[in-house]
Amino acid sequence: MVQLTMAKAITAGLARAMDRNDKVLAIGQDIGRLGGVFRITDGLQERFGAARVMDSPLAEAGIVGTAIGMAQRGYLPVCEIQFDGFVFPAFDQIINQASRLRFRTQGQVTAPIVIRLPYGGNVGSIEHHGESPEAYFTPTPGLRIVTPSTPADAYELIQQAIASPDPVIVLEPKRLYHSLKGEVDLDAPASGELDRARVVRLGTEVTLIGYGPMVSTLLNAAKVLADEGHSAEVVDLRSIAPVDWATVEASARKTGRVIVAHEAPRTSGVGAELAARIQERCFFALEAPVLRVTGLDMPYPPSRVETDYVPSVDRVLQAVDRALAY
Amino acid sequence: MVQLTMAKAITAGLARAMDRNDKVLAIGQDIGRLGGVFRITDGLQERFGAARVMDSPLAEAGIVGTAIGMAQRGYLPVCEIQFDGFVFPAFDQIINQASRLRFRTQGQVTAPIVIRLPYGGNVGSIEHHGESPEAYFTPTPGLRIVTPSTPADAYELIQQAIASPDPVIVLEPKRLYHSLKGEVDLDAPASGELDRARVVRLGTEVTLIGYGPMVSTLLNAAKVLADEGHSAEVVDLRSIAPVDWATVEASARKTGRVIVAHEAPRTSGVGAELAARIQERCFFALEAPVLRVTGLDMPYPPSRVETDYVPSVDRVLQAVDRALAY
Amino acid sequence: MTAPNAWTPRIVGPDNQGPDVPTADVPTADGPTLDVLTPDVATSEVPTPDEQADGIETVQLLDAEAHPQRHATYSPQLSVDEVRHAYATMFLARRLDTEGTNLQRQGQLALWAPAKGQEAAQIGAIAALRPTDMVYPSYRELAMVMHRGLDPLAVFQIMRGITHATWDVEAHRFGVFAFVVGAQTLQAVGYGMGITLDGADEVVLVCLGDGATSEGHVSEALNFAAVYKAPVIFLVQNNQYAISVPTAQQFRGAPAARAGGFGMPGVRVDGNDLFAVHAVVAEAVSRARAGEGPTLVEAMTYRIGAHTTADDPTRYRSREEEDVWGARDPLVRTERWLREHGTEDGFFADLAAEGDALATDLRARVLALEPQGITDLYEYVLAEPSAALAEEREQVTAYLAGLEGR
Amino acid sequence: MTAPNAWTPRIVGPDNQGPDVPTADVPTADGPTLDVLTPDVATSEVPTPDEQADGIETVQLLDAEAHPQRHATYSPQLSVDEVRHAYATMFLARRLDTEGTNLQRQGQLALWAPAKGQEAAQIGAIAALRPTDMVYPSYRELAMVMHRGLDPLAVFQIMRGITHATWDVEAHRFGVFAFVVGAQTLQAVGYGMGITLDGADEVVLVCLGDGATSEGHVSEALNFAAVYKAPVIFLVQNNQYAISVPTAQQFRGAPAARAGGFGMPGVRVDGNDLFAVHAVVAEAVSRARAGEGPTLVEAMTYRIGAHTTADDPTRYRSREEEDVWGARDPLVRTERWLREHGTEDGFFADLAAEGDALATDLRARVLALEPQGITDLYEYVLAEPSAALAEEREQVTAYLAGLEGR
Ligand SMILES: Cc1ncc(C[n+]2csc(CCOP(=O)(O)OP(=O)(O)O)c2C)c(N)n1
Ligand SMILES: Cc1ncc(C[n+]2csc(CCOP(=O)(O)OP(=O)(O)O)c2C)c(N)n1
Ligand SMILES: [Mg+2]
Ligand SMILES: [Mg+2]
Repeated sequence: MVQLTMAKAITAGLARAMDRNDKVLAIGQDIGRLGGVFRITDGLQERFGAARVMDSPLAEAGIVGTAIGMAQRGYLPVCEIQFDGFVFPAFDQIINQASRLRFRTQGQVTAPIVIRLPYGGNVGSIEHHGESPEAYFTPTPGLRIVTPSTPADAYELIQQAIASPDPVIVLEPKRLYHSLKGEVDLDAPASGELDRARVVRLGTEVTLIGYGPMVSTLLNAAKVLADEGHSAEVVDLRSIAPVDWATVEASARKTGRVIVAHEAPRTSGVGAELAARIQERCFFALEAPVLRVTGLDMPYPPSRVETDYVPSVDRVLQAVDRALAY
Repeated sequence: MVQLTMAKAITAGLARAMDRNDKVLAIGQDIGRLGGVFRITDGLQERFGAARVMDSPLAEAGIVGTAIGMAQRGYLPVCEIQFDGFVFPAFDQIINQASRLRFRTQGQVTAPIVIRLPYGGNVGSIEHHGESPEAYFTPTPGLRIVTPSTPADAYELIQQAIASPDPVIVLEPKRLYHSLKGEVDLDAPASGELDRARVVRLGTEVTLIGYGPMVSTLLNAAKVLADEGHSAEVVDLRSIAPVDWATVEASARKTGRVIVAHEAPRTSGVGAELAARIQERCFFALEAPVLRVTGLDMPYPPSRVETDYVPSVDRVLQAVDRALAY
Repeated sequence: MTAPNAWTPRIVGPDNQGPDVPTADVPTADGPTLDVLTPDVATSEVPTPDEQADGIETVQLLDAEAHPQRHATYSPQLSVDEVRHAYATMFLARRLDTEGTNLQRQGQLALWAPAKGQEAAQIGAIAALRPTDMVYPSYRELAMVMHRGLDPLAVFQIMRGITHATWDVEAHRFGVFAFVVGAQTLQAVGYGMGITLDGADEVVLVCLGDGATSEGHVSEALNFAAVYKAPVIFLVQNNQYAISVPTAQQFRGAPAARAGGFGMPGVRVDGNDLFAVHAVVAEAVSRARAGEGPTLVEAMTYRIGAHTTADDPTRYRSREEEDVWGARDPLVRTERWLREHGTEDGFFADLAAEGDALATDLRARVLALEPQGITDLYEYVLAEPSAALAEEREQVTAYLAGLEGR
Repeated sequence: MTAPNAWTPRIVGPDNQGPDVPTADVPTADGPTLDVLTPDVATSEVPTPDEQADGIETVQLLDAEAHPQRHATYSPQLSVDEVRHAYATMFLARRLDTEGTNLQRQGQLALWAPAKGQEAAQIGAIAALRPTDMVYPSYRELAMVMHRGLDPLAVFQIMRGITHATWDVEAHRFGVFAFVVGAQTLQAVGYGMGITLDGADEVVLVCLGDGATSEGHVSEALNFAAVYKAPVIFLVQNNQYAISVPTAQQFRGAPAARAGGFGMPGVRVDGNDLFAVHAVVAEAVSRARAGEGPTLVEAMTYRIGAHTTADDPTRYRSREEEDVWGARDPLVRTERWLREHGTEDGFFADLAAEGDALATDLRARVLALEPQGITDLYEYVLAEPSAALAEEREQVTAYLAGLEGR
């Protein structure tokens, strides 16, 4: 066990995957000499060479599209998209190509690529640097989307994503890159089932569901609630596509009250699918409607007002109050 | 009043808009001499000239991106994307550019463009020609998405979309283009509020909500139900972003049972947002969970099995049975 | 797929040649010179389509009358026997292409995208590859499919709505059809980057159309290929149209010119001249194998038929124009050359009979095609179905069984 | 925004010239010839950055030592007075650029993207436009912002996280900053298509970087511009890097070469030579106005500072290289020319003082900047808030009021 920031944990996970399998490659803008704008690939080019840690031209479709081709050649490319807001030029390659290859070819051709995508707000930056685009990807059969909330999870998920035979987007909560430190087991399994949610706090009265950067907010809310005499269970989804419904539904049935939180806007967000499914599956168990605490229904705002946009502990508590009042 | 197919109704609506305002332009692949692959722009180039009905190079981002620029110059461009499955190369221009211009510039710059997008399945074609990509657009603040279910609606919506100061995607149910004929009032208003759902059949026991190509399926289901002694209300959303929540919630409260249907896959589809919101707003009024009848959670299949994929009257009835059994 | 009459391929390529017969007696230059090339003689008052206004040379080794043309850089590389093999594939592909259109007209296929007229571009190019080289087709490469020994039924399966795009890519080194125009080019470049990483002696041929060159993804592919010196040949079959849009409205810089701007050679070739396409692609393949990176080959050809069976070319082109290009039919030209080089009637008669038998067999097999049930398709969404997928599959299975029970 | 000390622009352009003084006494050629250009003399052992290996000529009218250079096609078009005006804007832009970096270091800005070194490229280009011509900037065009009379505070607002990109585009004919690399180029082309449709006597200048040329959208923009003959000048500020990626890894076909492949002229110019940039862009503008379509101008320059304040250039480039380019500083060069053409110390001293005052004023105004409350932003989502938006706005307003109450 070592103490690592989330950034260093991802670096370590990447390095381990590259070490263990020389088919693993990295490609992206500025990931070579610069080590990426967040320094996630820091030192990897020196260690594994420029052929395996490739600075790419400034073209997101190019990065993902060539990664698909390299995967068809037997490589396991890990793409870095520089910021959340810049993934859209690659959209066709992700949605229409990588995610469907297995289906359209009845398993003849697959695209086991990984797309690392820093996301999330409250980072005090300019436009397109604080967004949460996950809802644009979740409607896609064939695409896995995972996101860690701790350095240990980040270390595991990046390796498991690389080991996965499916295309995987790893949403990296950039706010936590350098701010969150935690214990990491460097011998943790490098492969395994990617769609396992985790109950990170047990409780009985209300279930708080979130992922990535929201998990610590939910845990903090749960602590406040505990002080106030309420018992909240917190579920870290870890995989937002597919969702681990068994874990989610079990918690919902247990507590009868569910709050889902994410930074992306409410409309058609991940919370919508969670609420829709939970109310369908746990109808009689619910004491209150599933409530959503989300980014506002507007594009990500200028950073000086972003704390009013990103769900806060207070807003979670407000929703819990509402749920408990039913 | 005249009898028109949906295709001809859209052509008539476009022509009327171009007639009334010479800032209205059309741009897209093959829309000139060929009149578009569905012949929606048939005759328009002859009538309005090649400067206003522009055959574009084969580049979707180019079509939408230049349309945004023309809009900034005061034009009102109507883009045609050839098929549902080919819209993704334009994704950044739609999501990051057109939809946000007003917000990012605090109203200084806007993008009043229209994107016509034929969609929907059961058309017996090859891959990418039968899909329903609306869920990729609904998470976008600032973007309007409308879809007609009748020729009359198509005639109105295309004109109202052109008149709208917001960017609008008009999803055109291609299955109905040439198969559905109906009365069209050629003097119908050419502008108006775009987000008005319509209760197309009154009922009391269950609400069936759909849009575009699903509406006739729901009406047929309602007829069967009537024969069986059950009263179903049918709501045609018309606007799937924003949704006319007042109409939707009123119906849900009235019947207490809601089925939402769409051709797109279930996960993170429009039905998710509807279910999430309805259960939140109408919690105590619901006798059963909001149920979804949707395309399967896989990419659109080869057309020989597409009828097993697209919601049928039978599948709607099955869901109604479930809802009534609660 | 192992039906008795199934298609047996004729592999024509450097690593799998026919008997060692002398190569065609087309005069060859001894090396690059600045000679002006023998111009193509127009057969009509309408300017021939390869008299391009942009001044880019069109490499031609056999003119429309099947007369040999001298070229400073390129010379024919195919033996008479190889040409016979190539012609046979071209001929049979056209026969099946016609059958595709017929089947569609009879309601047996959802769609058919005729390749008639583009056979020399396709076979000339693929014949310059080794069977181990990879091909990324677009959606019109029936002749290439047959060249690589794939059962052409696979293409009919797609067009009947039975499958999206399914065949054994690894066995045939032939990628699946790509329907999102241009997207495959980036994947082909990535594959080529993989070849370089492997240090393998292979190349990639990727097919695209004139219209496809407008897609941003294609420009990105050209740039990535150049930057990473990927061993990729971009074969642009410039058939003069993207559906109804003629090249004059598609671009002002032709594909062959585009290449230079991305830092790779661009060569324009008469796409209806089997010898020229083969020679130019062979040269590009050599460069790629030698580690000198990508080349773009613009093969000037013509789609004699409609874009697809859903298309109506009378709306956008003249009969006159069709006739000009019709006179440049690559099958006619190649047949003429073969006859002038000692190929007897019997060869052509046998081939015609073989084509008819193949078509009859294929038609029967097409009509017998049945799709996989929808619930089987859950297999292919993820490597392992998620719990939710497995559950949905069960529900759908039960539902469909219930329907059958009615 | 109407603070007393707000910036007053110096408009330099054909329609708004200073007094009619004689133009600079640089020798001019009488027309196109094939003369070899006077080469730039390197000031270091390291090969000068404009000695590009690709053989494309770099137009230069004033070398790094401020010596006039003869050119076959282009000649200086700026009067001494115009150069003084241009220099003043360049100088003041740099002063504020420095202030931007300082403010960021002091935690007052989220980010700053220095433009130091690129002032001649920006001012040379925009000075060739009329004030009625439209500009689509990228995100580094502080000098252009100032040239067009926009309050530079607007840029600081963005970098402080107060707004995304807000100014009066119509009044200044200057588009908002674009942060998705390359996306603005298509919009600029569309705007240019609109100009053509209007039959208006206007042109569009669109700014992009060397890295941006790799984005598919940019290639599509070049193609659309060429196909529709849009009156657009693509100004590629080739500052040698896209963040850390040098051009050698970005492309093998330089932007100037790329243009030809899309069917438009591409001209490379010394981007640190005010005269050359101005002359080359002016020529492109004339072509565009004459209905001859787009031109790409590749201005070879150097980002002297970091990519942004978040960047660390020591990781990817050498001190030596920075020195070579530092010696080509456009401000130094222009100052030298001005001194040689009778501009006295006083002018420079006054300018320095003006710069300091401007910076002081700006700093104060930056620190006073306050964002609009988040609930006000609901105004800008749709033209009219939907019912759901209006409701959410009320809820958020109530919630925030409640928080304040605590
Ligand atoms: C991204 C995308 N846009 C539009 C289409 C519809 N479409 C199919 S083929 C075609 C024309 C292609 O022209 P070209 O590249 O010249 O190839 P050709 O069909 O002539 O062989 C178009 C527009 C598509 N398949 N993909
Ligand atoms: C689509 C997109 N991808 C990535 C980025 C992140 N990014 C911002 S600036 C930049 C480099 C741009 O280089 P260049 O075009 O040369 O312009 P310069 O910054 O040198 O002026 C990158 C990669 C972005 N803003 N947009
Ligand atoms: Mg074509
Ligand atoms: Mg740059």
